[in-house]
Amino acid sequence: MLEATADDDDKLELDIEGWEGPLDLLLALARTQKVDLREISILELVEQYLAYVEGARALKLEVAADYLVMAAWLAYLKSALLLPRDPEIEPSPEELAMRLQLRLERLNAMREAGARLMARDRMGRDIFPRGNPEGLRTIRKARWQAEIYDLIAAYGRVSARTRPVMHVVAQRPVMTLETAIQRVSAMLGQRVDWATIETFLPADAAPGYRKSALASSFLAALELARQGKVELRQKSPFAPLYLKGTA
Amino acid sequence: MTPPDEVMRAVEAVLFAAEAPLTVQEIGSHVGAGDIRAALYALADDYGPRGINLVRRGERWHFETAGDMAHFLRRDREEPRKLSRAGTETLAIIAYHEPVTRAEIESIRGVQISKGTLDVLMEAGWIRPAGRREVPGRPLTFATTQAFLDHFGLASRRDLPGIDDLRAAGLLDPVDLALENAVSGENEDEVESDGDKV
Amino acid sequence: MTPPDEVMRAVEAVLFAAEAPLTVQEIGSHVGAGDIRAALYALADDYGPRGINLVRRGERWHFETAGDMAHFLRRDREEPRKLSRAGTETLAIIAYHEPVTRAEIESIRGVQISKGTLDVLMEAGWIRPAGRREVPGRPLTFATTQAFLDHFGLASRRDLPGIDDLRAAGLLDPVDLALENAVSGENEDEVESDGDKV
Repeated sequence: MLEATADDDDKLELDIEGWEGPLDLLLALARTQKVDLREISILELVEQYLAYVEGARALKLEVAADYLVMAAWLAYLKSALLLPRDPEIEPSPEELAMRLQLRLERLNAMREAGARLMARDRMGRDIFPRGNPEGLRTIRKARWQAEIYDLIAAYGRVSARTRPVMHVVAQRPVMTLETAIQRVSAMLGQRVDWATIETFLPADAAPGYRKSALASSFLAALELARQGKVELRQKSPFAPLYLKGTA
Repeated sequence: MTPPDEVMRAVEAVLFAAEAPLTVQEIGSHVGAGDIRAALYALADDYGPRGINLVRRGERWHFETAGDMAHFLRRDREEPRKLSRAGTETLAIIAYHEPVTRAEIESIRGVQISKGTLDVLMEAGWIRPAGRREVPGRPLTFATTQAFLDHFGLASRRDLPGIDDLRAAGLLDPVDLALENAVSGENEDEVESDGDKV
Repeated sequence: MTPPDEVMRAVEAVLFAAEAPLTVQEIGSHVGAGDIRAALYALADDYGPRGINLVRRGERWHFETAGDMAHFLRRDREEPRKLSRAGTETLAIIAYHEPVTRAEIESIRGVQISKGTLDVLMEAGWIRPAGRREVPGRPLTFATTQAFLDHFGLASRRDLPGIDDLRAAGLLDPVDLALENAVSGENEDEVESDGDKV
């Protein structure tokens, strides 16, 4: 296919758009020499290329910039190869020529490899997989996991969440006002002297209950004072509060 | 298995690549000349003892995997998964209150349960439908299974800790009080015992 | 063709039912115990002369129709879209040189590659990005895929047509390296003959 294009002189003359860059054009021209790429004459190739580009310009075809850059470089290479050697110039024109030849060889190798690859028996064109496979199935099953503690804790959590009122009342250590009035009245009857309100509280009460008892007993003291059953005495705000029965 | 001749090879390839079972005529239109029918019977013989069989269904022929190979084509894979919070709570309520209806579970949880939650518990084999309650609407009730007892290492449901045990373990603390205790710290025990006294 | 044993039958059935090529490990996960690899090689032998072949593509195995059956199967199938010349060359360069950067591809082809070229190859599933090269600019490299091996019927990259000859001839080496070798090595002959020609 590629050869056909390269051998077709008319097309070679006219169709610059068909080339995949200047190296591609050079390779096509090199193949017209009908020798192994290692044997080609670089000088002849340069002539062919320059003539081709000139021909395209004569036909007023637009020649892309990279083709012109290659043409300029090849013109330089040609003169360097023809002129007497200047050992000062590095790299030597021979090395440049060889570099070009190596590049053409590599491009050619890949072009042929590509063609051989495409000519293989290809899946979906020459070779076919099974048309109607049953398919393999993987059935994922969850193995559910939970620990007994999780279960019990969950039940505790649910119970706590749905019966909060009952528990809050039951758990809160409170001395009611009625209890305090009874307690304080009873204790006043047994005492004759002034005593701080703290001495009216339950002796071994836990801190939470003690606070409640203090508040209730204070209210009880105020209520009993209103009824004229107790006298209250306090020197200053937050100073100890003393109680004494009136009877 | 005899070495296949060219007609057999062609029939084999055509049937293999076909997207649906083919009639003798259809096979012939691909393969061209040759005794298609003879090739089919020879192939069916060849494949008889193999993991793949050539079979005729009505007028059509196709390859299929041998019937006794079915269990290799399906692979079960178990993946451990932790039960969600909703799942655990629902399971706990069923265990403590069985038999219990969905509406009752929701009323105890104080939250609606999604259908998936009961499905998961059913899939795990831990709960089962346990008859209908004879009230309007005849709702289905749920109860736990033997697999449930096995999984949680219980001899019977009576082995589940009772309400008093839960309270003693602090598992019944109302959320707000539990929080208070956690914050104040030292009086945790006292509050508990005082509560009982009051 | 030896009568198949049970592992062979199972491997045969699993590969036959599979929708894509499978690794030895994947086959094993369905088949369970047994020497999967030995069964695969025995099966590949069994199927060698048939219209269906068992083949290895990279690390995966599958059944496919034999190459010489193509003419029976091609009819009324759409030809896959033809790859452009640029696409074909670029694919060949990637396959024979991988991993390879875009700049290296361009240097071999002597022309810039349009963005579309790599896209088409990527879309076909034949090439993939294969990490960055640790040089200034950290350019991305490209390599071929499992699907590339599948499509072109290659057991591995070593089966690429002519790759050994190309490597031996130094045609897969960069130009600079080849030039160095040519100059340092058999340069006497080369230079002289070149000189003559020029």
